[in-house]
Amino acid sequence: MPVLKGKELRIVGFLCNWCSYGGADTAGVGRFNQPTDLRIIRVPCSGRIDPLFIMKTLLNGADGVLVSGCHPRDCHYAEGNFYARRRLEVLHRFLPILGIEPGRFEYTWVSASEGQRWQQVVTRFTEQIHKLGPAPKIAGPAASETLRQMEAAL
Amino acid sequence: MKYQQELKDSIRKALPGLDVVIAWSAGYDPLHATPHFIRREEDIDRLEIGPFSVHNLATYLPGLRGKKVGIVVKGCDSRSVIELLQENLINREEVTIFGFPCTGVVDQTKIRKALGHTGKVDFCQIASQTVVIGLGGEEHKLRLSKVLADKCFSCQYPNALISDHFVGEKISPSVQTEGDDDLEAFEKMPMDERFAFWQKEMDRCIRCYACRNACPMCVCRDHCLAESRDPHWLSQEDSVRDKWMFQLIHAYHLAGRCTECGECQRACPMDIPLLLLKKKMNKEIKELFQYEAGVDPEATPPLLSFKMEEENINEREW
Amino acid sequence: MAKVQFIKSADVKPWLAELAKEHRVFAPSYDGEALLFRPFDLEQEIILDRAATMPPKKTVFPQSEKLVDFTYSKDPENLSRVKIDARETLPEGSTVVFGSRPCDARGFTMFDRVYLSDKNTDIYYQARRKNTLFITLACRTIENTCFCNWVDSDPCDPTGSDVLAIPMNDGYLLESVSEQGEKLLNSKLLADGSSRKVEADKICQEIAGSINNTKDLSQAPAKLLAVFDNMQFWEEVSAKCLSCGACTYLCPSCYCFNITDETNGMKGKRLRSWDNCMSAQFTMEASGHNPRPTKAHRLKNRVGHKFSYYPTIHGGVISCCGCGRCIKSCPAGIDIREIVLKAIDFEPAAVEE
Amino acid sequence: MKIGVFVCHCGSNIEGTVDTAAVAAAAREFPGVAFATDTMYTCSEPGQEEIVNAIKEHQLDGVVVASCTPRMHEQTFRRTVERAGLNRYLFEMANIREHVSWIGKDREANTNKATELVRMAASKLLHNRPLLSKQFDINKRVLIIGGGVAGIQAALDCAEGGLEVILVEKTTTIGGKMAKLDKTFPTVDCSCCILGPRMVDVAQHPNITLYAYSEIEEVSGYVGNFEVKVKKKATYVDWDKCTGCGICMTKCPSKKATDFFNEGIGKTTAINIPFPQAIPKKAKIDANFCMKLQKGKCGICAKVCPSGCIDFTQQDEFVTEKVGAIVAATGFDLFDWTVYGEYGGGRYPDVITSLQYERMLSASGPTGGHIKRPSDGKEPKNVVFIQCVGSRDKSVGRPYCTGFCCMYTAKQAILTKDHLPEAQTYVFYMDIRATGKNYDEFTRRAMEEYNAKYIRGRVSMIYPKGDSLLVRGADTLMGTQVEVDADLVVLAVGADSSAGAAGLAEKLRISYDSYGFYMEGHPKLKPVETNTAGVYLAGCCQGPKDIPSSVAQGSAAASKVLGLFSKDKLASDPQVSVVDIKRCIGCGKCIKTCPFGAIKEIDFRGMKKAEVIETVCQGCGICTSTCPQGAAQLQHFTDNQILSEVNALCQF
Amino acid sequence: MSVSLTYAYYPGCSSTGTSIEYDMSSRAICAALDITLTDVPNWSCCGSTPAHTVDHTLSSALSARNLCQVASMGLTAAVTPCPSCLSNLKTAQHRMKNDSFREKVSKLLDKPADITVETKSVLQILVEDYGIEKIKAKVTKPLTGLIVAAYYGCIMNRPAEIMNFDDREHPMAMDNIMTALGATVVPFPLKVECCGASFGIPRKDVVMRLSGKLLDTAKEMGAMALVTACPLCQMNLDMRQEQINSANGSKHHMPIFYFTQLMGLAFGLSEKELGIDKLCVNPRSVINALGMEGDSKEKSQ
Repeated sequence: MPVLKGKELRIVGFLCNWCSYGGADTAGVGRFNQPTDLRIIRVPCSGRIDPLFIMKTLLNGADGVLVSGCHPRDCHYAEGNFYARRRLEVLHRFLPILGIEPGRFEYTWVSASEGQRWQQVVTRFTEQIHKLGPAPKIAGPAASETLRQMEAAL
Repeated sequence: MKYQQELKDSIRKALPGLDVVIAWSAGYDPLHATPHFIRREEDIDRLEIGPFSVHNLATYLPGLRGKKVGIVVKGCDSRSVIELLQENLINREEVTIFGFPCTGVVDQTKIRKALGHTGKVDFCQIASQTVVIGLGGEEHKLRLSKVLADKCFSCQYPNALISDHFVGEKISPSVQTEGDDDLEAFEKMPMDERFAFWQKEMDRCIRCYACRNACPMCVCRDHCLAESRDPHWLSQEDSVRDKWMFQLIHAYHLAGRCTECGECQRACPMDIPLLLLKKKMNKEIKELFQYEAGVDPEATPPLLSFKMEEENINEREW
Repeated sequence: MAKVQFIKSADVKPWLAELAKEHRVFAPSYDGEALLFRPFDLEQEIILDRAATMPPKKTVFPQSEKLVDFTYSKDPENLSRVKIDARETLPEGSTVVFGSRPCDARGFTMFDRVYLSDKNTDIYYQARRKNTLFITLACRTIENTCFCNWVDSDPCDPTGSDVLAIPMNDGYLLESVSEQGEKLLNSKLLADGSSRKVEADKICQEIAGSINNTKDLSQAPAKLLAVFDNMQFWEEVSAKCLSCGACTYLCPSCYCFNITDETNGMKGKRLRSWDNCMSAQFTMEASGHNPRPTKAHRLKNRVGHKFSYYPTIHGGVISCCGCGRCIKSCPAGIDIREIVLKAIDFEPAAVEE
Repeated sequence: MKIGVFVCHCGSNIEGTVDTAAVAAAAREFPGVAFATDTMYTCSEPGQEEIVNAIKEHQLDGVVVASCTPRMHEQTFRRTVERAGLNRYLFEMANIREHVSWIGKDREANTNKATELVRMAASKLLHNRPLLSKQFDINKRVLIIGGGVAGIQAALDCAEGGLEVILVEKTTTIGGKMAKLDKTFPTVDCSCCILGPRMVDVAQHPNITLYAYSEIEEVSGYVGNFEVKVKKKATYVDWDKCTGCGICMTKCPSKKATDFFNEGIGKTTAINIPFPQAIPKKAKIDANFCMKLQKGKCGICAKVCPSGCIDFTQQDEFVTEKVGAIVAATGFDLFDWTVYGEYGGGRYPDVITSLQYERMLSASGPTGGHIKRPSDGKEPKNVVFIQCVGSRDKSVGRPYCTGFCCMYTAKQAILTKDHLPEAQTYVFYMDIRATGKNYDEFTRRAMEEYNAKYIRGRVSMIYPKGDSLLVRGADTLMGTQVEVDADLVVLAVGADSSAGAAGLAEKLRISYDSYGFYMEGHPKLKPVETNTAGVYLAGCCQGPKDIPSSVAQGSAAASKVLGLFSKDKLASDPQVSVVDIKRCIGCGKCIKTCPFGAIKEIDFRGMKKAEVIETVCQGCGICTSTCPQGAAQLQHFTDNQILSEVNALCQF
Repeated sequence: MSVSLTYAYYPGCSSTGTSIEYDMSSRAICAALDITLTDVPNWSCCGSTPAHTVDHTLSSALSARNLCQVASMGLTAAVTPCPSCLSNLKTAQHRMKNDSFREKVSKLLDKPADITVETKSVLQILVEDYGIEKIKAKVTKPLTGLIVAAYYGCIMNRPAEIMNFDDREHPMAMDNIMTALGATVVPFPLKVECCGASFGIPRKDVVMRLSGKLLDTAKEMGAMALVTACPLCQMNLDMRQEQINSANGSKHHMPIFYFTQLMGLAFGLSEKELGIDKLCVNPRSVINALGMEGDSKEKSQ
């Protein structure tokens, strides 16, 4: 499904159920206006977020990925965000080698009570992605793509 | 190689207690060696170690669990053995390790690049720092340092880090800096060029998975995500997206486990510079956690552990 | 009578440019450190003095191809009634491959016996095969891994090609092999080459003289069957195999494939992609049972199929064209010649006195 | 799968900025969707009926509701689809209220976003599988942490309900803050007289085991089967023998020990029983002040003790208790008001806290109920009360209202007049918050009958002037500065979360807000639950509250525990991880990373494999993201389920 | 371990006039303590009173100009005796954390505004970088018997989030120094109260009331003298002390020292180089009471 042309970019969020998803709810309850680009995928814990999901999302053409979990020490599962922090930090530092702006992926911690903070995070991240513009897209299936181009040329 | 005879003797002594000893022997032409499985006394004579002993034989170990296996390792290979031990993928008591001081192995791609092609090599002699190759009746001289694998220039572990039998004198790590740091150069490229680079490189991938199967740390083997439908991470389409994604899976799954043996890149029939991804991952792991894989069998890979307060992860300003 | 033309080395690229107006033209050029058959491009250097890393297999048998596009549509009155509209996606247009080697071109004849048989016709293969023309270059250099002469071929073998090009010192002698091939030889850039035919034949003889000694593989089918149940034999020869697909994917005569469907939303496609018998998944059954559970079983199949089972049902033709890529590109340096010879030489341990 | 999609208007909450009919129309085109409609209030009785009917009429085998957050109504709708015969996990929610309609005004963008959220939910639903829970036994014992009034109430209610109760108290006596109070508002009856009998009940109840001077060391397990390690701190007194006679206190030569119970008003002996009504009435030696423990000389208490219970070699002791539920009732601590440099930061002895004042008012306190200035023991003439010290003050990081200070300040003003009829009281306040039953009347009485001078404004500075203190503040009603000569200043210090609250929360795996107060399950609907099953809250640990509210919450927590234990078995949450034994290569990475020890290594036909212990697994999914070959899959959040959401969003 | 401390020194305008003794004594004691002060070349006004009330950008640009000068010296820390200057420098730095504000300032400066220089007061470097213990060790003539009240003024520590020094309501830096010098420090509850500051010109009555209260309280607490760290405070209390007396009917004769002057005395420096003679309220009796008879030269004057 296409993004709203000219208005939105494709931003995907992975949020832990206990803190950040709740924080996003709190922002909603507080009617804290936010940009509409973000689509949230709910997962039980930031520890569930395999960094490969983020790579997959970016390779699938997303313009930005935002991950948010409980603040360190506040994880509902005690340790999930500690693992997540290491893995996501590694990912964040790895992305530039692929030619993907590291700013297309951010991770942060937002608690269930931090509605206002969530609003700020979403707004700031969306602005950051709009500043970066649409992500470079991977060309379609290699060989067939070449053939298609050649056919078009003929 | 100086210590070859000593090594053969050592293996000859140990062989009766072992099912197989993995080493190298001459390959299909003077420029190649091949893994050599020694089962019988007479197999020992064919053993050869030297600059063509490129293969990381540790790759075979997990598949031989339950057998008494001897293995000859270069320093870099021994790190893979340590890593496998650390992850309980092999049992220490089942493995007998033969170490020797390694002075470096050649990179076939470099030779090929230097000579144009190496299809018809008649002979190859390596004397001190010079490689003499006979090719289609002509003789070519190459400086050894021009054709050594990149990893050998920065090698800090030329002697096996773990061994039951070590032949020869231990040598000190090289301090040469001749190998060019491709990662550093690559990281100077603009983002869009890097992105384009990988698209171009991954385009020629044929999904043979030699990179994966040659990797000693790719222990999932028959259960790799690459061909699985549940979970269904990749399609079988010949698309850069899927092929690239696989390399990211590979690189990420090796984070904190990869010893940079370079087998992925060496095995790649299409010469895709896959090691670059792993080097980058290792660089970040090292910076973040001061961790190097394959050095300590008792260590825990950094992504399987955590600290409540991480020294080097600044809480995101977000 | 075959048409014989001559082209000067310098005219090769202009000629290909001419051909590219009508056909997709592929020629060997470097992509990174790999020498591949890539879409012809005037800017790109064409490399003809060495064998390509990969045969031009993709031109006729793509690594993955879309067989069918399908779309689901719903009955607005009853949303659970779903219609599927499936559309075959047959390839169109014609292709010329320049610079393939005799072994490369001959590889497709192994495909033909399977995909274009009396019983079965693979329409996707057929569509590409008949529209792909090979201008094959006879080999002047015989590499260490070459063994086409073992499998009833030679460095000037025109089988499977449409034009055979013989490299001369100042250019190439182009000899049409097929009718379609003859049509390619009408360019003004070409001159009549009949006068140089004798010279060319001499070159071919020279090449034939320089090739490695041949081996007699006529016993291979029977001998390989004889060691079929000898798992120890196969375990030993496969010990260093890594179970990757480099050998099969680089093989000009390996033709196995897998079919998968990929759906996204209401649209989907059916893909045919290369498969390889070295992979554990190759014979994995839905129950989880695998009749070829180990790499020994799998390597046995690869060698057995090429040198025994295929020849048995296809009039003795060995399904290997001797290009040697499986040897050259094997990360573990497995040499298929060695395995076949070992099987031929294998003497079962005497059971009785 | 035949999916039904229900797009809720939520009155105008969603419909106001989302075209729900358009969302439903778009949903009809999604794979698997066999029915889609928009409804006014999906969660209402008729709304739920509509779902049930649609499931039956269209033979639906999966349902998507696009409405509010799943944290609100996921359970509701799961029960709904269950009523219609579907497995509860064949249901997905799209949050188009909190995440869409309430945060954006652009109707086009909102409608598009809502449609995509429904598409994601439907895509995931296609990969959902029915999940069934397993039954397991419950250990019907309850642990109550904290022996203040809330904990006492919870303990007594649970014990009366027939449960075995383990009550753990950090200090040597239960009673908490309430035991320190002189009188309670608005009835002005004796705090200790109403609490004392309840404390005695705790001591005497056969179902209650009390561990005083003990702390929680470690908590493991899960609802129904927690295992708790309790640290019994060394008191150097064998409590089995101690009779509480108090002879040791009379003879102890170390008389400068900090008197914690009396909030540091006065000193006490190194061996000490905090107050006459203490439960348990047992002595404890304060090692910091005991000469024997510090210098190895003395030991007088051991000599005089008639029961021979002094044991200078005593060590901390650990006991392990198995319980099925836990109530946290750890109370609060006073905010550290010394950060207010303008109030002297603790340098002026005659600036004291309200709780110190309570001890001073109490007949059993260190002054015997006489109001005396700490500096010189004189009776004060002018007593100034300053409210909101550490409450409603962003500058010290405490923006919240403690809520009960207005009332006790009024009470203290009244009591001051009772004790010292000549005294004049002043109260600096920001607003009067007297919202309870008879509360406002009470503050009125303080002003009208007891002549307390209420000044609306904050105090900017206190400084000594001769013998007295000059209190300078604003009178915002008059618009002037005021200066009051005070003999004694009483600060109504706000409530802070209890010291150590965060550490305990981490052990209990519950969350807390930025001030350290524990987070309830839902601010409206789950005031005593936490997000960890089997852990409940009572009293001020959840947020500052007065005595009746704390007692009510104690009872509420007890009723939750009794409710939980009314079943003989509990059903496990089937949202747990499962290892595909065929894919598992036995590398043990999941075992290493599981925070709950919920994965064990098993031997399967001679191969090492991992296996999940269902009842221990909490469903975090760390194993799933750790397993390189995807063999461990968290049910309901499998790789394929999350990938289907990703693919629904991004496949261009 | 001794690391020599080096700072860029920003004297501020008043140091060339009304508070020249503060400047003199600051330089003198820093020299005595081996603290190197290098004057900011070609320094200008910090943007104080005239500018900061009418135009924030201009005011910040003036401060930023001086900070750029510091950066060009290759130094990373600047020090000033005057809390008002410090307040302006720090406020400018605080405002320039906002990118768009910084751009505006940079435009006025015609070069990018520096945001790296650290700014501190002389008092702050003495207690934070040098250390009370080391100051104590330098005392050769302890001020035994001197009873002082330390008066910080209202902007030395506030707003706390910008000044980021000591306790905003109950600073102790000068108290501790005075104690280290051997003086007795009385608790002075009004240590961060306002002296009336610049109201000395438009609303003298305000200064009379506020500064009068400071003097009253100091006397009440038993202080023989007040010690200050701010040119404006010192001026109001010292120069206007007679005006205060006549307006309030009081009879104060209370010397108002800069803390640096007292430090100098305790280090055995000459009264001349500390500018003791520049004070309006004659401190002679207080100094004499310490057993310091003053410079012989001065005596002859």
